[in-house]
Amino acid sequence: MRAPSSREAALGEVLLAVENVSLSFGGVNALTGVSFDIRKGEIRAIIGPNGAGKTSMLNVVNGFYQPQSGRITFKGQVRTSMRPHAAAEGGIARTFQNLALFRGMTTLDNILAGRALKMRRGFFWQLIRHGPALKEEVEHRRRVEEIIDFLEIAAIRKIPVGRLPYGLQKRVELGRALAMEPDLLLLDEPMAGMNLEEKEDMSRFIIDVNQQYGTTIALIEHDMGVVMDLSDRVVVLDYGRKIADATPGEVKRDKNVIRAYLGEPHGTSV
Amino acid sequence: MLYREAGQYKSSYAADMAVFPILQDRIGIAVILLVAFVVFPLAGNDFVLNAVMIPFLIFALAAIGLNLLTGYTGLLSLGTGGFMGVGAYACLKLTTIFPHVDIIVWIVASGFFSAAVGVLFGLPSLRIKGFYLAVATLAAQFFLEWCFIRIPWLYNNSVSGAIEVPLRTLFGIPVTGPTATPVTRYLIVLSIVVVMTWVASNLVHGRIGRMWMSVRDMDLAAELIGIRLLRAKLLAFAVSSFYCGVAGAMMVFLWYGGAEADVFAIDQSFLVLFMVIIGGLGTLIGSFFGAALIYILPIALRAVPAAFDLPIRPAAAEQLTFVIVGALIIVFLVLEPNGLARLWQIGKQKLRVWPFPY
Amino acid sequence: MDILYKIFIDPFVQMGTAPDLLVQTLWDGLVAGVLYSLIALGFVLIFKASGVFNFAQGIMVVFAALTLVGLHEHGVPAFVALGLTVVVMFALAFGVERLILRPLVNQSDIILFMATFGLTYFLIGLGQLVFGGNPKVMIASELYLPKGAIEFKGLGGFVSLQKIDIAAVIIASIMVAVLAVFFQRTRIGRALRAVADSHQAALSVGISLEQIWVIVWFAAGVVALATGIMWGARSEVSFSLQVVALKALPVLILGGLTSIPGAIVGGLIIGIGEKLGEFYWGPLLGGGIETWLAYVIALGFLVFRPQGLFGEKIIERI
Amino acid sequence: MLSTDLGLDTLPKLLIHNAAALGDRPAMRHKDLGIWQAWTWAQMLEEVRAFSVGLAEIGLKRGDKFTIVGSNRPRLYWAMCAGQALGAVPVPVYADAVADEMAFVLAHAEVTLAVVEDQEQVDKIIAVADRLPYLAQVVYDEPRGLKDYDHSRMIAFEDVRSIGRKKLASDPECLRQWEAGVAAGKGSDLSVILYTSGTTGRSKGVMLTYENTIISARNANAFDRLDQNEEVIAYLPLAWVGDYIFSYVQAYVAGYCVNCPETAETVVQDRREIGTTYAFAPPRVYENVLTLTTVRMADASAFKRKVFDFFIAFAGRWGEKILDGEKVPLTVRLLYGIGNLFVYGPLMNQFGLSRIRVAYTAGEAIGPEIFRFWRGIGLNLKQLYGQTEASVYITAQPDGDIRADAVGNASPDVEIKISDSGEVMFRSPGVFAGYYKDPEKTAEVLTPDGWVHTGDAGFFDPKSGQLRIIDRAKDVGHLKDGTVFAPKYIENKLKFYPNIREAVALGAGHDSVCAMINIDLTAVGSWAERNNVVYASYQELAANPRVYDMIARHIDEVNRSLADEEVMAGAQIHRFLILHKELDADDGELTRTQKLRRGHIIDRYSPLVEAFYNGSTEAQIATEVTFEDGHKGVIAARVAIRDMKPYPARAAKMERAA
Repeated sequence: MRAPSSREAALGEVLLAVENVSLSFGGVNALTGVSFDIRKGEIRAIIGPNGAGKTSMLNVVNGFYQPQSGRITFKGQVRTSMRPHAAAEGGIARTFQNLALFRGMTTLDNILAGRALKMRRGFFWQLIRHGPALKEEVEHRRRVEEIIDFLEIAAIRKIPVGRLPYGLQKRVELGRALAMEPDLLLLDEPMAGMNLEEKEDMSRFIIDVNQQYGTTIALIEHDMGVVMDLSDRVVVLDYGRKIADATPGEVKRDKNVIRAYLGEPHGTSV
Repeated sequence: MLYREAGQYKSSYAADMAVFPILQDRIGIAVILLVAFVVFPLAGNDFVLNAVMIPFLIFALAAIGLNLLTGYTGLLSLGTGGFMGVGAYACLKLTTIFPHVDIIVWIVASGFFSAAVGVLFGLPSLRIKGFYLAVATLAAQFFLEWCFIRIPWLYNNSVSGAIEVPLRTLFGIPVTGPTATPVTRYLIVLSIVVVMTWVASNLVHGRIGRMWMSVRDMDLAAELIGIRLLRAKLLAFAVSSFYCGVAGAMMVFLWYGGAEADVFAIDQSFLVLFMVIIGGLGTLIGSFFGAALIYILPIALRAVPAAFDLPIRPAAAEQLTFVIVGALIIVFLVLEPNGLARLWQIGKQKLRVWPFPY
Repeated sequence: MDILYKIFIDPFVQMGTAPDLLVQTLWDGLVAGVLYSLIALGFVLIFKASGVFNFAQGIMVVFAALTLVGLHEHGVPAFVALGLTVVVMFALAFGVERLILRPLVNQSDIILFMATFGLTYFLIGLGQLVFGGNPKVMIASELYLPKGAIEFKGLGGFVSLQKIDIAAVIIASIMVAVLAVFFQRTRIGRALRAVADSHQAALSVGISLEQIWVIVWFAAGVVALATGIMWGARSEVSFSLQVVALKALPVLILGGLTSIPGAIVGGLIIGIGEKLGEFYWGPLLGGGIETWLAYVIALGFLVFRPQGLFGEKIIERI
Repeated sequence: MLSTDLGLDTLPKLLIHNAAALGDRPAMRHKDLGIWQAWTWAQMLEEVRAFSVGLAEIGLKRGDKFTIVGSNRPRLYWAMCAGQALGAVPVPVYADAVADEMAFVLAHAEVTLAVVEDQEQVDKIIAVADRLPYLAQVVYDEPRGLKDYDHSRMIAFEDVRSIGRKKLASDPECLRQWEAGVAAGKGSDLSVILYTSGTTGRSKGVMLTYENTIISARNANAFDRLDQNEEVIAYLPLAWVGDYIFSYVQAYVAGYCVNCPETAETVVQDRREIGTTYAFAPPRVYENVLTLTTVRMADASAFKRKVFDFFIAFAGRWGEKILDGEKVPLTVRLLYGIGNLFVYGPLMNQFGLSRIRVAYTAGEAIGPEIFRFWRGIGLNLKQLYGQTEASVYITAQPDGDIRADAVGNASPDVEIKISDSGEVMFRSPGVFAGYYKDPEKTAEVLTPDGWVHTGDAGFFDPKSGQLRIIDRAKDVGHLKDGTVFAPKYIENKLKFYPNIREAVALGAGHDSVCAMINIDLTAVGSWAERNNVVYASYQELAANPRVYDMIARHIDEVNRSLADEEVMAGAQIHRFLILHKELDADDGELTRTQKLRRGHIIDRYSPLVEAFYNGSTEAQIATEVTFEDGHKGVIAARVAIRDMKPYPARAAKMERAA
């Protein structure tokens, strides 16, 4: 009946493989020949100083940017370029560094929107919003309520997200991503601008998501402590190049990494 | 204060997701419908029905149409007039070619034609955004206007170049044409508007509405949760134009009883846009408020001098209305940029939390 | 087959066989284009500096012209009237800033856009109320604008250029030049450009946003006045002009909302394009295609270059 | 009519009976996943039975003790009954108890099985597992986060239930056996052990039999004519006798529906949605709601505030009379009607009290003003006096005979006498069976002929004939000059000011009365906002001189009112200070039911007490505090002391004469 000493990383087969991907905007290289993989069921951290190309990496993975060269294999299928919604259909969900919520909609609707791909009832049922259409709505509402319960945001269920404090908005955004029941969840600085307590909550949620739903997670995070606690493996980017790829413990000792972090700051946030 | 919500608990999601979850609201709606369907036909005189209620309802429907596009999906359109026209002319052609099919069927069916046209001109919306799109829709407006004038077939080659509404009956009662009584026409318009409003609210409260709103609020994020932007936008164009088309058809067949192309000129587009903005973007009830204000206000203004029989030339009165309406629009935008619907919500909220301020 | 010929071959044959008509058409298109450009210029000025999509630009043209003529009708000497009109336009700019822009600052674009709709209605009503609704004749001669036409033979026919059109082109060019200088050389001008980029920058130059707004709206007003005079002199001063003014919109999106050169080039493309279209292809469609051709040109163009000819490329980030 | 049906002498029997008698009436609702999930009595029986059988399967036996820890949710209530059906005894523990307290209770009660809400509680138990030799199994409701825990001695609620279901399905005998087991239960059996966080020392386990609770419940239901149509909301701690009786026993006896809120934060909203008809709360709750009201109204428009204040004042004047059905002028009735339309009605509705029939306050004396406010706006608020040892009911106020200063007449079947020492004593069917494993304490409290020492000093009010409680018997003291000094009495007068959350009056054995004040962060906080007083923390706000001024005004008023009462005139407050930290149960300054632990406070703040009486104008104090997560820290502060000018008692008398 004792509490688990530490979470054993259950590393499965490769879910996503990135092979020397390069990306540049009008001459500026955001990424150069980056390769790494994400395995089923792990929590993978992508870290690096500002301008290292972390966010660009995520944007490439979920098809928002098209890399000039390189190969991305997701669930065994190779793809060089794809539209974002295709990524979503493929099972990749995503949260953003500076929130991308639907501000005009309530918490509930935001998360329900995350079910867009799962809801299939045709247009003509939607016109009446009874029978099958309503039945479907109810089913999905139920799933969404489970997520709301999971993220402990029941009290703000019907408040337009625009009016919520930052920390809660982050949670709602996570909720929307979870509603997609993704195989791969990309979190872009999930704890940016949070106070200690909020960070602790968020970490708990991330771990629980990973355990409860077995969701594979790739996250960008600045707070080293958090990275060390959460992640199974860490990729370190600097100037759009991969400078390290190992377990948190090793990365902390890697001198390239240390140099990259102590070295004078450069670049603007990508 | 009026709202006494204690004891109104929801034990099913269906009930919780209802459009009017609060008992008092449901009562309110019932009362309004009762008044609209019973009291007006009995009490309202022909002027009220003809010059106020019928046009008000028709504009409200058009406003709902535009609101679905602009308010819910965030696509600014200046082509409303054109799309309304398509409906009207489509209806004319249909009833001319198949005179024996019930006109009401055609009034509704004509919506499909404007929907098709809407989709066509909506195609660029994937790449074009904001004002650029607005201007693009002007292309639709002017092109359609031109068609209405230049293609005689559309108005059955009538010498006047105008639509002449034929007599059509339903169960022997004249529905369109000169002999149709205002009450009949009013009731038909009302029924169509009520049903279509209900349908619209179904749409916006369901999956489709969420899709549209997510495109409006942040199209990138919308795409990243798997929404196909083009589909969503075209659907919005289609539905929106459908509503405008039906409104246009009703305008000619159930209100004017005959019209020329200039009825669907760009001014009409602007008028409806005013209604949407003043009423409140992204709210159905706002569309009704907007229609009421923008349409009924000028009538009232014109009535004023008459009432106090002030010596004002009708022309001057007309111009004065322009000035006042223009000024009012600005004033409204300054006072409540979110439109009358917002005011309504605030008021309602106040009543709900009464006596507390929040 | 026959139709294809009519569309793709016949028009060019005509151009070749009757170059005089071609030149004539081009000239007409050029003149129309120049006036479009002027109106578009007004839009761009305001959009650049205050981010407002000023729908009222068209009516400002009419209003300015109407005021000028109206004043003269009331016995005011032409040039005094001209001066007074400029004053009126300034008053207008001032009023707009006070009563619309300031209260609506940092509202969403569409709201400001709608506000300019309100302004349009207001000006239509006011103009008619004060000066009457019926069309008027521009006081061209009183302003010493040339009349008549220069005709010269050649090109297998003869081409006639209205002097007023020539004047229009010249004046338009002068105005553009002046504005260009104003923007490039003067302190205020630079401030205006700065505003387009960032408001802080403007403040750093030491000019308040409010002042800048007044200035641009005034500038736009003056441009409107000039346009009004030209256009009025060519046809007449009436509210039908307003619809013509809408032509500036396709010009805008063609040129890009924020680009002055864009406005000019766009204007010329549209002007010439629609005249050619009307003259050579119009008949195929029963004529009158001028009303929409401009928009369709712009639309077709936009699909390939959403940010317009000279607009900056939009890179979307998240 | 159920309540006369005397065959039903245990709760499981009642459950079976209700399932048959009121089959598809709602027995419980729980706002879960956004909507109110409901269970009829029949469904509830099925749930309880399945879980009960499951518990038996995992080894719960007759006579075993098992604990329940968590917030108010159906499954935990069911667990109680499920265990009782097997003849086991539930020992609910406060969900917010720190691991230590929990360890003590579980060990002392020899608990063999725990039914807990979630990971938080599991972790607490794990932390003290080594001190719980008897504990064999932990059943948890929320699996969230427990996936990787070692399950050798842990099992999920669902699993237990499905074990039960399978067993019932597979083995036809099982049902009969289970029912036989229920039938074997007797009214005289021990039904529950409730640990009272006594105001002093370690808590004691009060043993109550089925008869104790069921008879008390029946009497109570009859007294207020409660039947299966009531709706109550269960939000008070499961381990408190109040909740046990109101949300469990009385519900089973009357067959009414118990509603569990979605979360602790949403209780008000949830109560509003349900529209409860019967409510019970300690004064604190009514106090908080009133505070909240004043705070919220403070932000209302001037006009609205005027209207509001006028009508509230009016209600204060006439409301009670109208409520008690006295004769009042027609105009008053009319005006009250208007007030009811515009203020009282909506207000009650906001609090979800529109449909309420009876509301009780108990556990502590309620500020007369608070009491008057609520009754004024039409809430049938009554006082009762009770104790865990009495299965709650000792006295209660009958409809129409309500007074703020008394707690009512003896409840049905209850005898009350005042001992020579002035202590209230009672005897009733509800009298507890003794303290678990603590004969001495039992002997101290329970006399051989069945009388119980309440430990409260009180007397029967000659006017109303109702019982009046002055204070804890041991707390009633005397100043040096022999004046009677009843601290609680003074504290309550202070606490009725929204700005004052807690107050501790000192003076026994000294020559004057002094008071330590806890300000109410909500009320004073919003006052600070309105008067743009900036503050970073409670401590800073408490130290603010302007806050001192405000509190001083309150105390001055209290002194005046004290001066009006011959007995108390001598006990006016001479000096006061505002504490630098909020009194907190985690620091043992309050009991879990938020009662002051005076003794503990006095030695904890001895430096301040000294300063009070050596005349110094400020004092240094450092106190150790326990934070949410259990780790300890020290708060140090310099606390200012203010002098007050007491009113001459005689002058007060003359005022009254004039």
